[in-house]
Amino acid sequence: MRGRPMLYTRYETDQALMNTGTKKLMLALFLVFLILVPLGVIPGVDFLAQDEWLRLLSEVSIYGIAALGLNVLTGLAGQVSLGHAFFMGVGAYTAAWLGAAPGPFNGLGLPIWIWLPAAGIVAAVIGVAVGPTAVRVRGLYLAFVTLGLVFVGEYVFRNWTSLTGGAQTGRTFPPLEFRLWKEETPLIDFVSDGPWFGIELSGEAKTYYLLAVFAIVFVVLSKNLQRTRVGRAFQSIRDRDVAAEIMGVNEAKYKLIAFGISSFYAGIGGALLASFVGRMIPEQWNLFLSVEIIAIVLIGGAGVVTGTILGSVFVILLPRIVEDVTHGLAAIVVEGSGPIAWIGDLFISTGLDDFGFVNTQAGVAPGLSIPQFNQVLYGLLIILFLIFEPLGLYGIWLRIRNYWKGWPFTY
Amino acid sequence: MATGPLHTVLWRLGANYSRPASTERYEDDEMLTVENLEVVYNDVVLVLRGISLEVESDQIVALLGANGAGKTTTLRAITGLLDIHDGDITKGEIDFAGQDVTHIDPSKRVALGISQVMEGRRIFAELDVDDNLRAGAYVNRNGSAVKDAHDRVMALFPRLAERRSATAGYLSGGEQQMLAIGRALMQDPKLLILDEPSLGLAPLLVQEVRDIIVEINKQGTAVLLIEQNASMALSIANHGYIMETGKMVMDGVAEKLLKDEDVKEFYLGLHTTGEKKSFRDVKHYKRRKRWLS
Amino acid sequence: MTPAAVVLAQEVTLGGNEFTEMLVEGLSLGTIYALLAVGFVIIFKATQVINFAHGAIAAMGGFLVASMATILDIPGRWLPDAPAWVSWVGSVVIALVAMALIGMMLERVFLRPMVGEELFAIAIVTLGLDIVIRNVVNDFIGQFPRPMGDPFALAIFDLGWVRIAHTEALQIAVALATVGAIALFFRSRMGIAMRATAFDQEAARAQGISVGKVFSISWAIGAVLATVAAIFISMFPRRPAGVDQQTAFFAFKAFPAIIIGGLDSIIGGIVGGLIVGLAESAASTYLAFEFLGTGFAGIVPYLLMLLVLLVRPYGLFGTEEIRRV
Amino acid sequence: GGDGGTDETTTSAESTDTTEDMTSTTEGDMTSTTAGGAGEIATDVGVDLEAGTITVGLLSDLSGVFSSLVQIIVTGHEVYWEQVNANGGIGGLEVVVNPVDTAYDPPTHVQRYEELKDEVVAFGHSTGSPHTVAINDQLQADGILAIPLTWYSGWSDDAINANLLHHGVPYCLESMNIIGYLKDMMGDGLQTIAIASNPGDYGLDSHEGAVLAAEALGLEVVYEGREAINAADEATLTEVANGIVQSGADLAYVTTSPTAFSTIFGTALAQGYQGTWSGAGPSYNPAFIAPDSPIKDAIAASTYWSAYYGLWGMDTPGVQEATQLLTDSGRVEVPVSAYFEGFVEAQIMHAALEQAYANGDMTQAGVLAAAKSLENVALDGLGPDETYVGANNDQVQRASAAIWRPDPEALASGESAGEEVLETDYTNAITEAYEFNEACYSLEG
Amino acid sequence: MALVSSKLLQRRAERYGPKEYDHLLDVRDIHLSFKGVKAVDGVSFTVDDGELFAIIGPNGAGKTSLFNSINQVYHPQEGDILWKGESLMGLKPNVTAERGIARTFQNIALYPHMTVLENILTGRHVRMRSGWIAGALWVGKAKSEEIENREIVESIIDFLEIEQWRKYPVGLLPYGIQKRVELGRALAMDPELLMLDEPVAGMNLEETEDMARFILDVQDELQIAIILVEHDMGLVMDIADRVLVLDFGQQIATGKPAEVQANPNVIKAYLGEELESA
Ligand SMILES: Nc1ncnc2c1ncn2[C@@H]1O[C@H](COP(=O)(O)OP(=O)(O)OP(=O)(O)O)[C@@H](O)[C@H]1O
Ligand SMILES: Nc1ncnc2c1ncn2[C@@H]1O[C@H](COP(=O)(O)OP(=O)(O)OP(=O)(O)O)[C@@H](O)[C@H]1O
Ligand SMILES: [Mg+2]
Ligand SMILES: [Mg+2]
Repeated sequence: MRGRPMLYTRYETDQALMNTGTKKLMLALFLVFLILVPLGVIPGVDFLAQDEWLRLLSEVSIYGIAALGLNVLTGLAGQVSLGHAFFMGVGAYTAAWLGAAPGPFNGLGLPIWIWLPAAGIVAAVIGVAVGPTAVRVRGLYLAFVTLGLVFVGEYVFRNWTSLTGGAQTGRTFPPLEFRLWKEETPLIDFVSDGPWFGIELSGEAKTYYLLAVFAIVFVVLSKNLQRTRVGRAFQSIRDRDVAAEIMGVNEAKYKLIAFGISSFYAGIGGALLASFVGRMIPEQWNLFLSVEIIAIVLIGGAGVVTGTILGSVFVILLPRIVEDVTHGLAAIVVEGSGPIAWIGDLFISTGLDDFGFVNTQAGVAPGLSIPQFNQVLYGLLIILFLIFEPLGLYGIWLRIRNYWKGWPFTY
Repeated sequence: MATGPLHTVLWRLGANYSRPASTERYEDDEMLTVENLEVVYNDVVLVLRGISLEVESDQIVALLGANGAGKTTTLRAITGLLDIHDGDITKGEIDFAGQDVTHIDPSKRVALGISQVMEGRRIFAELDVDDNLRAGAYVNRNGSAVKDAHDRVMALFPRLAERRSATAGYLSGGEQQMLAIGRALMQDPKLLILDEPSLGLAPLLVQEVRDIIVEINKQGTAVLLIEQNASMALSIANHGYIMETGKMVMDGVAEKLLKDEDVKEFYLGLHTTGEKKSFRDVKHYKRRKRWLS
Repeated sequence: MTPAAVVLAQEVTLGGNEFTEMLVEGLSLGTIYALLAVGFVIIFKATQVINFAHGAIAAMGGFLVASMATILDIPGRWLPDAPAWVSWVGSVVIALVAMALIGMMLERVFLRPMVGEELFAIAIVTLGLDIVIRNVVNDFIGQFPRPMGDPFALAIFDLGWVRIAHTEALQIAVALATVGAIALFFRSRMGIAMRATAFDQEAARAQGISVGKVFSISWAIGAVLATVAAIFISMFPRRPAGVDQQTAFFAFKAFPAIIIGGLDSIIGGIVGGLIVGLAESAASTYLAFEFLGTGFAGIVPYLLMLLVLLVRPYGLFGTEEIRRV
Repeated sequence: GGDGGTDETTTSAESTDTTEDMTSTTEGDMTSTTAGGAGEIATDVGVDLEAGTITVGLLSDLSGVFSSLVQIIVTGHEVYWEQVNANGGIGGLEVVVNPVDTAYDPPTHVQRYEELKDEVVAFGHSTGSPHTVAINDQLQADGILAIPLTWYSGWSDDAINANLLHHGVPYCLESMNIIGYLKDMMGDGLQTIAIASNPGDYGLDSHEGAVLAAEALGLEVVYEGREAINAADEATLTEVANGIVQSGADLAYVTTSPTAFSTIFGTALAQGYQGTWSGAGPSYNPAFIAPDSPIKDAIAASTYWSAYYGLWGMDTPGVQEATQLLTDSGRVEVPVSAYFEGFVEAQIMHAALEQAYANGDMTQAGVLAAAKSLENVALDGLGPDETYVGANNDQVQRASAAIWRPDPEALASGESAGEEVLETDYTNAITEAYEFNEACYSLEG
Repeated sequence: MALVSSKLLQRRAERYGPKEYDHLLDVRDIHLSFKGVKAVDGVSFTVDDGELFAIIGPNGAGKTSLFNSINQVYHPQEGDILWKGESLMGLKPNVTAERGIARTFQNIALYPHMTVLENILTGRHVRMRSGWIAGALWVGKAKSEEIENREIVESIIDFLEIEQWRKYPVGLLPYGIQKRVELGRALAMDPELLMLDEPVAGMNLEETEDMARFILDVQDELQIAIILVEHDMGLVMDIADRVLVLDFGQQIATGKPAEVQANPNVIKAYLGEELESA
C-alpha cells in the first residue's frame, strides 16, 4: 500500500506545483508542442495546423477556461451549478457593450484589455449577488435554482434587444484585437492572416496562440487556488460542511467566494466564445451549454484542474474525430471492396433498398444519417466512458501513474 | 448526496445472481459452517486466508480480533455483501441450514434467516425510526408478525419507543446503534450476526444488549458476535474464535479463552496478575508483539 | 423591448369565459407536468438518478403509441370490427408494457453499472442516454409528426361556461388517477424499500431488499408515466399533429414542478405539476403586458420555484438532508 | 485562412485533401492557365482540373431542428448534379457537392464554413439567416459566393448581399401575395386580421409583410403578437391562441414552426375559433393532413399557403422534369416538394458555374463575379425565374411559385404531397405595387 | 514532541495575552430542545486551563448536543456559555473555532477526499490569513504562509506518528488512524480547549492505549484543556480529573472519578451494577 517515499529537503520544493524533475520536463515538452502545433511541423499531428483544427483547439481553450470556473464551484466547493451558461452570457454581453463598435446595438468600442476583464468582473458581481439565494439551498436543489437562472437569463437576453440583438437574430461581438485605445488599426490583430516575427501565420493560428496563453494562465491560477488556504476551505465544505464550519471555515462566505470566482471564469469564457464566433443569438446561452460545461468537468474528473482541460479536449474534439472516422468508413463501404467494406455494409446502408443502421444518403435510405449517427455515437461514448471510468479522464491518468508507483488507489 | 468514489460500490451488472438454492432440510444442528474461506478484495488484497468456523443452532459464538483482522469481511462473505466492496470468495464454502449459500443473492440469504447488524450502524438516516424498522421487516410479509416484532423491539429499547417518529439521522450515536440492532431483530432470524454492537453504547446499555443477545439466543436464534469488547463477548459466548490478519489463530470454549494468558493481555488488557493496569503506565511504551501468523 | 402580444380590438369572447378557459388550460398543462414530474421523482427517489433522458423516453413512448395505433395498427388489424376506442386502448396498453420493459432494460444496461457513483457522474450518463435515445427516436419520427390515432378527434364538451376537449377531460382524469395510485403504492412496503435503497444500497440489501428489483420497478414506472404524459402532449389540442421531434424537450418544462414539490416527494410532484400548470396558464392569460416582453409566462414557473426555495429550501414536500455531527 | 485570398490562385490544381492543401499554405501564388474545355481556365480553390472536379459546399442542418427538411433538400442537390454530370458536367468537369452538418448552431456554422472555404469553389446553400449573417463578413473577406437557404428579404438588399444570391419570394412579399390572394377570394368576408410571429428574420420579415398587406388592403389588425411565439415555451403558444380567439379575426396569419402552428391552431379550434388561417410556408407540415391526423379536415378547410418553389405534381416543365429525375433516382420515399428547393439552389449554382466557365475564371472570386452578373436564371416553372442585376427593386422576387391549399385525399392517395394548386407563378397586385428598397425587417449588428 | 509543545505554547502566548478570566469555559444552566426532545436540560459546569474534564452519560443524554452547543452548531434556548468571560451565545461555529475551541467528532468527520496533510492544514485555516487572490497568484505572503504552516503541520504529524500516511486520502485509512488524524486536525488549530467525542469508541485495546497516551500528552505538554466524552469507563475513570454525569439532558452528578463512580444514581442510570466489566 505504501507510496514510494519521495525525499524532499525543503517543504517548499515539496509544495511547488512542479515538484519533480519529470513533471518539469513533461511540462516543458508540452509547451514546446503547443507552440509548434500551428506550424504543422510535428509529424503525425501536422493536420492540427489546418485552420479548422486550430479553431477547434481554440474552442478547447475557451470551453476549458469556462469549465475551470465550474470546476472551482463544483469540483472544489462541491456546489453543482447548471447556471454556468447564464454567466457566460453575461460575460459575452458585457464584452459586447464595452467592446463592440458603436452600431445598431449598444457598443462603446473600448479595447480588449478593458472589455475582457470587465466581462469577468461583471459576471462575478452578478454571481455574488445571486449567491445568497444559492447558499441557502443544497445539492440538487442548488443545481435547479441555477437552472432557473439560465431560463430567466434567456428571457432577459431575448427581450433586451438593444444589447443582445434579440431572439433568433443576435448581434456581433468585438473581435480579438489588441488596441491601446480606440485607434483605427489595432496594435496586435489576432484574427487576420499575416506574419509574426517573420513567420507567416493564419489568423486562426494567432487566435489559437492567444487563447492557449489565456488557458495556461487560468490553469495556473486554478492550481494555485486549489492548493492554498481558500482552495482547501472549498474542499472542506464539499466534503463535510458542518465539520468544516466547526473547524473555522465560514461556509456562507466561502460559498459566495466560490460563486464569484466561478462566475468570473464563466464571464471570461463567454466573452471569448462570443468574440471568437463573432455572432451569437441569445438562445445560445442555454441549458445545453451549461450541461456541456458540466460534462467537461465531470468527464475530466471533478476537482482536478488538468482533468478539466482534458475534459474540454474530449468533449470538443470527440464529435469531430467520430465524424472523420464514420465518413472514412462510409467511403470505404461505398467503394465496396475489401473485408472492411463487406462488414461495414452490414451497418451502413447506401440506398433505399440497402439495410443498415447508418446511411450514406441523408434522409433517404433507412437508418440514421451520418451526422445523427455521430451524435448517437458521441452519447454512447460519454456513457461508456463514465461507466468504465467514473472518476473521469483523471481516473485513467491515475491508473497509469499508479501502475508505475504503488499508490494506494485500488478501486 | 450519493456516496463518494471512495465508497465506490463496484457492483457490476449483478455479478453473481443465479445458483438456485437447494431446498433439502438439514438434520444435524449445525446452523452455519464456513469452510476454509478465502476472500480477495479488488483481485489483489488477500484478506481472508482460509478461515473456518461453525455456529450451532443454539449457540452464541464470539469472533474476536484486532482491527483489520478480517472480521467484517467474514461477515460480508456470510451475508453476501462482498460484491459491493469488490471482494470475491476465491476459495471455500459457506453452508447455512444445510444448504450451500456461498454464492446466492443476499436477499435470498436474509429470506433464509441470516440477519446482520452492520458495522457502523448504517441506519437509514432520512427515514424515521418506525420506517427503519419496517424496512428491516421487508422479507417478512406477514403483517401481524411484523407488528409483534415491532412491539418486541420497542419493549427491548424503550429509548427508541420514545423517539419513534424521530428522523433516524438525528438520533444520538447510541440510539442509532439500538435502532440498528432492532432493525435486524425485525426479521426474526435463525442466525443473527452482530458486528461490534456495543460500539458507542453506554456501559449499562452494553450490559442490556448483552442480556438481549442471550435472550434472543434462548428464543432459538443462533448468534455470531463480532466484538472489540472481548470481555463482554466472551462472558456470554459458548465458543470463541480469535482472528489475526485473516487467519484463525485460536478458538475454543469461551471459558477456556477467558483464562488464556495471551487473550487476557491483548484482549482484556489485564495483567497476568489479573487486575487492570492504568493507561498512565502503558503510556510511552508501545507493544508491537503479534501472534506468529 | 419589443412590443409583445396586445389585443387591439374590443374582446369578442368565444367559448366560455377567460377564467374557466385559463383553468382548463392550467389543469391540462398541470396534469402533464405532474405525470412527468412524478415519473422523474420515482426514479430519483429509488435510485438517486437524475434522469435527464426522461424527455427522450417520453418521446419514445409517444412514438411507440403512434406506431401501434396508426402505422402498425396493432391490435387493430386483428379486430377489424371492434370499436375504434377498443383497439386504440389496446395499442396504448401494448405500448405501455413495451415501455415498461424498455425502462427496465435501460436501467439494467446503462445505470446498474453506475450504482454508487457520484450523483452527477450518473446524471451525465443519463445525459448521454438522452442524446442517444433522442437522435434515434427522432430519426424514427422523421420530419412528419406522428398522430396518436386516438378516436376522440376534435370532440369537445361545450358546457357553455367552459369548453373542454374530450381528450383534455380524459387526460385530467387519467393523470390524477395514475399519480394517485402511484402515491398509494409508495405508502407500501415497496415504497419504503425504495427509499431505503436510495439511501444506502448495501444496508438495504442487508435487509433482504432486492435492490435490482427496486431499480427495475422504479424505471418501469418512470417510463410508463413518461409515455402517458407523451400521449396527452401529442393529442388535440396541444399537439394535434402528434408526437414530433420537439416532444423530447417538453420534459424540461417539468423541472420547476419537481423542485417546487420537492425532488423526492411524489405528492410534491403532483402538487408542483398542478401549481406550475396553473401559474403558467394564468400568467399567459393575465400577464400579457407589453413591458414584460415575450415569454414572461414561460419563466413564471422558475420564478415561483425560486420563491418556494427561498422559503423552503427543500421544496414544499421534499425531505431535507440530514446535517449533523 | 491560408489561401482563401481572392486573387491567389495556384498552379498545381489543388487536391481537395485539406491536409496537403494546408501544409502548403505558401506555395500557390500564381495563376494557373491550364487548357480547360474552353480556352484558359483560372482556378484556385475547389476546382481541380486534373481530377476534373468542381466542389460545391453545402452548409446544411443535418442533425438540428430542420435536419429532416434539409436532408431532403440536400438530396435534391445530389440528384440534380448527378444528372448534370451524366450529361458532361460543366465543360467536362464533374460537380461534387460536399454537405456538412451545421446542426443549425451559429458557432458550428462558422466552424464548418472555416473548414469548407479551403475546399469548395462556392456554397450551394447556407442554412439559416443569423447563421448566414454570421459568416457574411468572412464570405466578403474571402470573396466566396453562397446561396442562403432562407427567404429573408434582406438577401435582395445590396446592403448585405454582396456575396449572396436570393431565390424565391421573400417572406415579406410572400405575406403580401397570400393575404392579397385571400382578400380577392374572400372579399368582404375578410375585414380583420390577427398576426403572430416567431422572433428573428423569419418571423419578423413575414410579420412586416403581413402588416404592410393589411395596410394596403385596409384590413383591421385586431391582434398582433409580434415575435410573441417561442415554440419551446408552451405558455407563449397559449397566449397567442387566446389572443387570436378573442380577437375573432377573419384571418389568422401565423408565422412560426409547424409544431407551434399546430398547437396554436388546435388550441384556438378547441376554443371555437372559426377564421381562416395562413402563414409563411415553413409554418406548414404535410403531417397536418396525414390520414390519422385529427385536424386534417380542419386544416384542409381553413388554411391557404404560398410556395417558394414548385409543388409536386404541378404541371410546369421544370417540375415535371425534376419529378422524373427524382423518381428515377430511386431516392424518394414519399413525394415531398422540398426536393425542388434543392433543385432550384443547384440550378442557380449551375448557371453561375457555367457563366464562370465561359468567362474562363473559375476561381472563388470568378464564380462570385459570374453569379452577380446573371441577368436571368430560367427555372421553367420549378420556381419563378431569378435575376441578380439591377437595383433591389428590380432584383427582388415578387412571384410565389404557387398559391395552394392542403388536400388530404391527394396525400392519402400518394399521387402528390397533398397540395392542391390554386395559382402558379402568382404575384398579387399589392405585391406588384410594393416599392422594395431595403429589407422589410433589417437584421443588423 | 518537545518541539511541538514549545513552539505551540509560544504561538499561543503571542495570540492570547495574559490570562484575565476566572474560568476558561463557564457553562451556565443551558437548555436545548428539539421539537419535543429536551436534549440538554439545565446543565452548568466550568472547565479551567489544562484540565481534563470528562462528560459521561447514557446514550441520548445530551453529551454531543452539549458539544454542539458550545460550538454554537446548536443554539441553546436558555442559559449562557462564557469563554474566558465572554459569551459565545449567538456566534457562528467558525467564530468559536477562531476563539480557540477545537473538536473531534463521534462519527469521524474528516474530509475523505483530501490527504492527511491537507486535512490537518485545513485545521490551520483559522490561523492563516491569505485570501484567494494572493493564493491564486501564489505571491510572497501567501506562499511563505503556506510553507510556515506546512512546518507546523509536519510537527503535529510527527507527534501523532502518522508520517507514513501523510499523502494518503484519509478516506482510505484504517479507522484507528483516521481518529488520530482527526485529533491532529483539531490540534492544528492551536486550541486552548479540545473537545473529544468518544475518541476510543470501536478501538481495540492497543489503539485505545495509544490514543490515551496522546490525550495525556496533549494535556500535560501542550497544556490544552480537554473535555472528554467517552463510554469506556476504564479510560475515563483512569485519566479524567473531574467527571460530569448527564442523564436525559440533566446533570445528575459532578466530581472526582472516584466519587462519581460510587454515586448510586450514576450506577443506576449509567454504569450498571457490574462496573468491573468495563
Ligand atoms: N473494500 C475494501 N477494499 C480493499 N481492502 C479492504 C476493503 N475492505 C476491507 N479491506 C481490508 O481488509 C482487511 C480486513 O478488513 P475488515 O473490515 O474485515 O477488518 P475488521 O476485522 O472488521 O476490522 P475492524 O475491527 O476495524 O472492523 C483490512 O486490512 C482492510 O484494509
Ligand atoms: N439535530 C437534532 N434534531 C433532533 N433531535 C436531536 C438532534 N440532535 C440531537 N437530538 C436528540 O437529542 C438527544 C441527545 O442527543 P446526543 O447526541 O447529545 O446524545 P449523546 O449524549 O451524544 O448520546 P451518545 O452517547 O449515544 O452519543 C437525543 O435524543 C437525540 O435524538
Ligand atoms: Mg469490522
Ligand atoms: Mg454523542
